[in-house]
Amino acid sequence: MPLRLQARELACERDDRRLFEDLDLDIRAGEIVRVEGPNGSGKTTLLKILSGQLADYRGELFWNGVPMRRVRGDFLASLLYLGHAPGIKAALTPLENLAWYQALADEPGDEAARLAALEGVGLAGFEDLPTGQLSAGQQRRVALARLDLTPRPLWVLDEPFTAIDRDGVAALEARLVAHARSGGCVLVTTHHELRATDELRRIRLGGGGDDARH
Amino acid sequence: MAFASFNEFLAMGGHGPYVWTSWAVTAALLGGIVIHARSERRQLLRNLQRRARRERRLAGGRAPVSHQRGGHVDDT
Amino acid sequence: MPGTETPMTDTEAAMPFHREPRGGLMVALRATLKRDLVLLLRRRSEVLNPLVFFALVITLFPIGISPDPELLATIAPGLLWVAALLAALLSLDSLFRGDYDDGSLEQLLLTPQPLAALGLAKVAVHWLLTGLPLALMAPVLGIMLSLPAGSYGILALSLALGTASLSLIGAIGAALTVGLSRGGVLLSLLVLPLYIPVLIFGAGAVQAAILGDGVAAHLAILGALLAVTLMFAPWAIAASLRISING
Amino acid sequence: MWTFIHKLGSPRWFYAISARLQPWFWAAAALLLLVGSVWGLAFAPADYQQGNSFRIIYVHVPAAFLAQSIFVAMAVAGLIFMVWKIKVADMAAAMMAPLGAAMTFIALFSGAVWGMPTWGTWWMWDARLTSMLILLFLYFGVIALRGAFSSRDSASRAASVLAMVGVINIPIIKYSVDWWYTLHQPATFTVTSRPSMPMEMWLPLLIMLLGFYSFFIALTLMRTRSEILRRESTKRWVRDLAAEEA
Repeated sequence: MPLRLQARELACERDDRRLFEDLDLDIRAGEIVRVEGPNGSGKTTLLKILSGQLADYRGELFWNGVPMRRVRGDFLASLLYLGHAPGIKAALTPLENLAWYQALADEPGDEAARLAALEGVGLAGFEDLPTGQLSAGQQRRVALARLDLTPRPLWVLDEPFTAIDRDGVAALEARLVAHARSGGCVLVTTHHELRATDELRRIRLGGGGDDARH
Repeated sequence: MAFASFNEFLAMGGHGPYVWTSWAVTAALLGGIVIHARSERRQLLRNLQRRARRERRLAGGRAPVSHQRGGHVDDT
Repeated sequence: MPGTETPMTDTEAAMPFHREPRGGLMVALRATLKRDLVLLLRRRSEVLNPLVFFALVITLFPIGISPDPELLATIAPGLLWVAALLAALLSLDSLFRGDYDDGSLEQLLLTPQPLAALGLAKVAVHWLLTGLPLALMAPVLGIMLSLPAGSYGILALSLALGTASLSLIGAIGAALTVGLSRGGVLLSLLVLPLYIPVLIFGAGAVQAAILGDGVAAHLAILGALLAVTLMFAPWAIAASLRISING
Repeated sequence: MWTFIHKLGSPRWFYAISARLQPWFWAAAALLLLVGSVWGLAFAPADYQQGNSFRIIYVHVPAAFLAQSIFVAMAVAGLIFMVWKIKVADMAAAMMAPLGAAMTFIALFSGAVWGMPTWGTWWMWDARLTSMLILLFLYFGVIALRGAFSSRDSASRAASVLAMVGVINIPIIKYSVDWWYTLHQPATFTVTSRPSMPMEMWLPLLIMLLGFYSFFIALTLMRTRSEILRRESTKRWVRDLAAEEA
């Protein structure tokens, strides 16, 4: 599979604080990569760099063997990123929220697909309520519905399990594995311990012993 | 010389107060800026030296600690 | 190159999920316009507040200065313009704030579509729901300030043109300050000096209309200002949004 | 070319080279300002219209020139910082802003004081003074924006963008204010637009102008060096240097 995200000698320094340096990564199709590390070790920053949001790093990134700068548009078209904040508007209904993401992702506005995606995350019956009336977990599920709605090979998920109940966590974990098995690739940070599978790989950031510093 | 006497020079043909306040404020500001820049520099050097001394003491004869990798934050 | 594989030159190679872009920018733009319009219309107070503020400020002047119609008439063009400008400024802080807080802005940065264009769509909605209503409302307030007849049309037109520039310039400030918890006052400080040319030519147009001079030159300059801001502002907005989100 | 730019951009290299340049600029500034002041205050002939009050020109005009030049310099430094990621450029820009504001203040203050003997009032909405006032607000904006961010990297970028936006706007503001002024105050006497100045008046002005610019360069070099010490205080070479200069 030509799905491959590489980083060479990646280093990031924010306000004179070295988050990481000399980081070499090679992430391929069929992998779930969990980025681990204490608070403040730069997990979110690494995810932002690897999802092309942050340009403030040293080292080089390659997408399918080509320097990231040259294929940024192509890379973004294969990426689905979910950040700390779910990116869901409280005043819009789940359907409306998803419609916007569908359009941004260049998908045709197909209501059936949106309904199916919402049902897939257990939100059948909540489609037309303002999202603000849903619980935090349900709001995150709306965001997670994008995983099915806009199929993208590379998922970058920052703490996707936040606020999700136990059943939801199991379903999401199964979803990640299924995505990897079907040739996709998942990059994730989480405090939730992922079940060990063949697909799972770990990257550890930050030295030990300075957990409490930040 | 555009003035016949020193007093005339000070009077500036009746415009003395205006001319001299403008010039005085300018001179004071420029001077103040220079003094501030100098004291800022001295202060910075003092801080650096104080920190160097403290680190030497902490290191207790060992080689001075330079950088740690990872999420290291300086305490100062 | 790390790894052993030879660099791929053909990036369009068989990726399992890859599809050719379909609707492209227009679909994304239309969806963003629609979403922002729906959002603002659901929170009607955000649309109404600047209008009420505009009316209130205009009410203060006769009380603070004098109810004398003649006096009011001479200062009316400037008053109306300044008050409209402040009202437009008032609504700027929320332009990107909501999207910043709930993470949508992050997602906006990660679409394959140019951020400048999407930002422009958001600004367009802002103008449509603040600048344009302010322009339409101004003639009514003009009556209350005994604005001389014959200048009402120009007042509305100059405000409609001018507030478009104001929204664009203001959006740069809003984008720069969206990451700051108390960016409101700072936003005014950044943006107001940049508003001055628009104010000069906008109020000038109304004054010229009152004096019976030609207003074409004023309106042309307002249009030129709008063209220049349209050219530069979207890029500045995009750059500022990236800074605010990621530093 | 690239290596040269990055060498120039390295704080360490800049620190070394600026140490050698700095004394020359300080000397030039001191000399030019001294000569210019004595010449302008004591030797230049009085103006036939304004008498001796015109001697304010020797601080007003250089300050006004410098105020505008510093904003442009700040925007250029911001551009260099944004495009080539050269940190020294941003440090210099950060140090220029307060000086620029100070210069704008001097221009405004001397303009207002000059207004008293000329117009009989401390403040006139004269086109140039109004432009200067707006410039002062632009400086305040840049300084305030830089101070508002908790992350210095973000602050640097935001201030750079604002400086660039401002520099595009300065000519537009200037022209619109000029236009506005001529519309409202047709053909009054403006203090600073003088058709022809005799050489004896003009030369000291030029010397003062050069003196102000030398002062700006010298001070910016000095304060950028301080800023390097501040921002790079964890770097090894800075620590060694501090020990050396003890």
